[in-house]
Amino acid sequence: MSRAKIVESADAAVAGIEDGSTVLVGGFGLAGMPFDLIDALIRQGAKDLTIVSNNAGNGDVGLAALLAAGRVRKVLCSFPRQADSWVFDDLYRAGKIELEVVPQGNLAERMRAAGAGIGAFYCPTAVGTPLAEGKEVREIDGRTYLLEYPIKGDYALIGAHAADTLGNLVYRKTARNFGPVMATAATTTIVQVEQVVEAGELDPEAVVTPSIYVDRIVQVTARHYTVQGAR
Amino acid sequence: MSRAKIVESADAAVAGIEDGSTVLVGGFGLAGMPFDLIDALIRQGAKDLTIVSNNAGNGDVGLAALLAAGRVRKVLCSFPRQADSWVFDDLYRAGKIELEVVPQGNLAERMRAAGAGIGAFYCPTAVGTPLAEGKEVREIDGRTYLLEYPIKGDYALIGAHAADTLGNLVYRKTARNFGPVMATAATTTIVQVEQVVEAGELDPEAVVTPSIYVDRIVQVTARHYTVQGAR
Amino acid sequence: MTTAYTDHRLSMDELAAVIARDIPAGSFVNLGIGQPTKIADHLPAGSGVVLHTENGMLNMGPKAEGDAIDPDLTNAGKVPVTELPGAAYFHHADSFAMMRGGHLDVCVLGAYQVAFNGDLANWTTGKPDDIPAVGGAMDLAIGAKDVYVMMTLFTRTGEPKLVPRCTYPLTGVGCVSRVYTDHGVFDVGPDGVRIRETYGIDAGELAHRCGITLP
Amino acid sequence: MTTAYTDHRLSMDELAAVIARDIPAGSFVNLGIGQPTKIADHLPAGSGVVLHTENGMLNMGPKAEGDAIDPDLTNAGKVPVTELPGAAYFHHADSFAMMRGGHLDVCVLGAYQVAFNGDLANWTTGKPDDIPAVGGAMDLAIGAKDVYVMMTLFTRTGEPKLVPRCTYPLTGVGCVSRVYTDHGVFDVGPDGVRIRETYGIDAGELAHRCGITLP
Repeated sequence: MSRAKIVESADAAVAGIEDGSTVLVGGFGLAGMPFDLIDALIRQGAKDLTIVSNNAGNGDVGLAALLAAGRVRKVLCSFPRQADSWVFDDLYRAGKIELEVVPQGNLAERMRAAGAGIGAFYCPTAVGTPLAEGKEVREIDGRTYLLEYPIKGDYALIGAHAADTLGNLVYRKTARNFGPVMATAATTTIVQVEQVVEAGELDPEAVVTPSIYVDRIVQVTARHYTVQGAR
Repeated sequence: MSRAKIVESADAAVAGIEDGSTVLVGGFGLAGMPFDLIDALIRQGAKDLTIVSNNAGNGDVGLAALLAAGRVRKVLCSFPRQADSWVFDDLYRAGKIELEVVPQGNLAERMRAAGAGIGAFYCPTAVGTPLAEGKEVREIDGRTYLLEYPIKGDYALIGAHAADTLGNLVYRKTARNFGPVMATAATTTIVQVEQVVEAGELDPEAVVTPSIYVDRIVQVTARHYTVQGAR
Repeated sequence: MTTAYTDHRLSMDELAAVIARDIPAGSFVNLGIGQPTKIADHLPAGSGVVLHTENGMLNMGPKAEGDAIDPDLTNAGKVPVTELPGAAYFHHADSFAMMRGGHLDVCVLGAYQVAFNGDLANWTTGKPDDIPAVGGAMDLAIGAKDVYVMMTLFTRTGEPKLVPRCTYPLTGVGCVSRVYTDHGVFDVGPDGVRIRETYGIDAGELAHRCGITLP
Repeated sequence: MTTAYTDHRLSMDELAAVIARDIPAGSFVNLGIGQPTKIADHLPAGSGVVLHTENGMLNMGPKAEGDAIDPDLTNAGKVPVTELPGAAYFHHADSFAMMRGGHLDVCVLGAYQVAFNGDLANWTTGKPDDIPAVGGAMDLAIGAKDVYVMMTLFTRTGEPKLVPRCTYPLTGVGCVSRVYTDHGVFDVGPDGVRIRETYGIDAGELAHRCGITLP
């Protein structure tokens, strides 16, 4: 028994996500994207969502499908515009979705801060650029920094490679990306994995996300989409 | 070829450490303590050092031996007073060493900030306690925080389990402790390991300290001291 | 008020059993150095409680004995311990991020004093010859969803350690929610102190000796 | 001034070879999306240069082809790549800590404009219909010990992209140290611009067209 619950279906995994929630969605492009959880979230019907993710959807799958379903009020991301981000592009140009662009490293560090109980931090990224507008500036030891605040999620939806029955996670290659950080930054972390193994089968030295950060796990069949997009 | 250099002896590994340097020393008590590097540092002779470490030496070995040799001007640590910290205790009571007590999590996070290019961060630890004296206070979202600054080292001396020839590191169990954080926070990171393997022999998913953080490596014979001390 | 009179005050082992009973199944728990480590021995089998040690591990097992002793595997008190199936290791910054971020459910600490409002003093007596040493105490004090204290209620000279206001230097402000002692269990916090249980002493007398106003 | 006249401006492939030659052996390097990725093909065997990709990997190998394509292994441009012996994976916060902390030796980026003082503009043209998208550009701009830019020197309409002051929105302030272009190589920074090499154009004419004052 542990607190992380292994559920039978992606639909069970996303049950209870409320309208208006902030949802952290893993993936860098399609690598690490929790396709099954997003499809289940579309079926589940929660709307007026704020999505935090590196991109704003690729092609017509995953996050792009959630956007196309009209469930997203606002996107915080580093790189919405890609070769295959037509769903987002159209919504944005039609004024149907809000966008907050956050430098990629700040996106990651602000979520880490949320997970680590840091109230705010001084960051050198974006100093002197349009993205510094409205931010508090401070000079420390001769370098200029901006004050950045945590980004906390009500839910995180992430993809990992394997979980053990306690909820410890390992990832595969660069599909790791935002998953471990988002898992720490959300009140409820929901994970899709390709396999579930017994506690003790993962090398304790190689666990990337300890079980304490994981609430619900669902095993899904591996689905791989063609990687595309300018970036 | 890589930038990390594998050297023949602990003496070669610590060559060039200047008087007055700030040296981050790994280990939690004796677990992860880089004994051979510290012994070599004693032979090397650098003095007037500032040591950043969780403890201030146990028994008569490792950090305690460096203190006993009179090379340390100041210690930043979380927990100097232990059942077996007689070397530090005597020096401190004789007024021969400076002490700055830092809560253990702040010690780790301030070194992480140094390695991560964070200028400062707001931390809830120690609010309302004597260790908050002189620190800037700010309320964020109804919670009170103290402003904490990075701790950067000129050198880090750490112990790891194995390195590959590029300098990637893995650790063993709770001997990992401060090593990975200190490796990021020092200008020059010097590591003692029990084995060196070829590049490609460590699982890329399980590397804890990537080679970019490692400057010098020396392979040493495993030495294990009895674990003791109240804490 | 739930008052469970017993004929005698509890031993620290009995108190550890009481606390173990109160820790919800499946919790992530940090047991402080000293008396709180005893609690681990009283957790029921299958409780699913996962122990965290600040020096970088989840799912820590019991104390290591004999050949199982490994100098690379200790608890925060630097005592050799073991690992349970499903353990995970992480470095110190990650370990304290876990604590500071509020992910632990329960932390049980020893104390010199606890105030009725939940203030905690457990790191230094502030005496001039006391070498200050805080370790992870301040991080733990503010890091768990619930911070419990386990201590004897009175000093050797009979002074209560549950006090209207701490006289020792603080470890954390308003951070303790419950105090387990050999003479009784108390809720503390912004609403003040409330006696939950007493052991070997009458609630009225307990209130009198500690300066607690009964409702 | 080292001026290496050639009969023609360099192709982007030739320029990539020039940059590869200038990267010190054993460096940790991030190659930006687009043209800079070509540099990897020109690094000499045994250079020991280790490539970083912002999406969480050190010791990235060449582009993956055929069966080697793995959707879980891509570069920052989301192009499938391979891993070299001694690779390491890490999550995004660790990857950007590595950049922001100044641990990379060299980063090579594309640009819309670079100013003589090292200001960089490479993330948005600022046109009203341009959807803003910054990715890791601002982190990379301030994250490496040396930030090089690789670009054509002139726009299609003949305007110089090396300018006294950027007119496009900035990515970073004073962050670029060297600019590699098809017509020449320039040092930029607090002391202003200096021509290092020229290709297929006379230094005097180059200075004239870009508004550079020759020493």
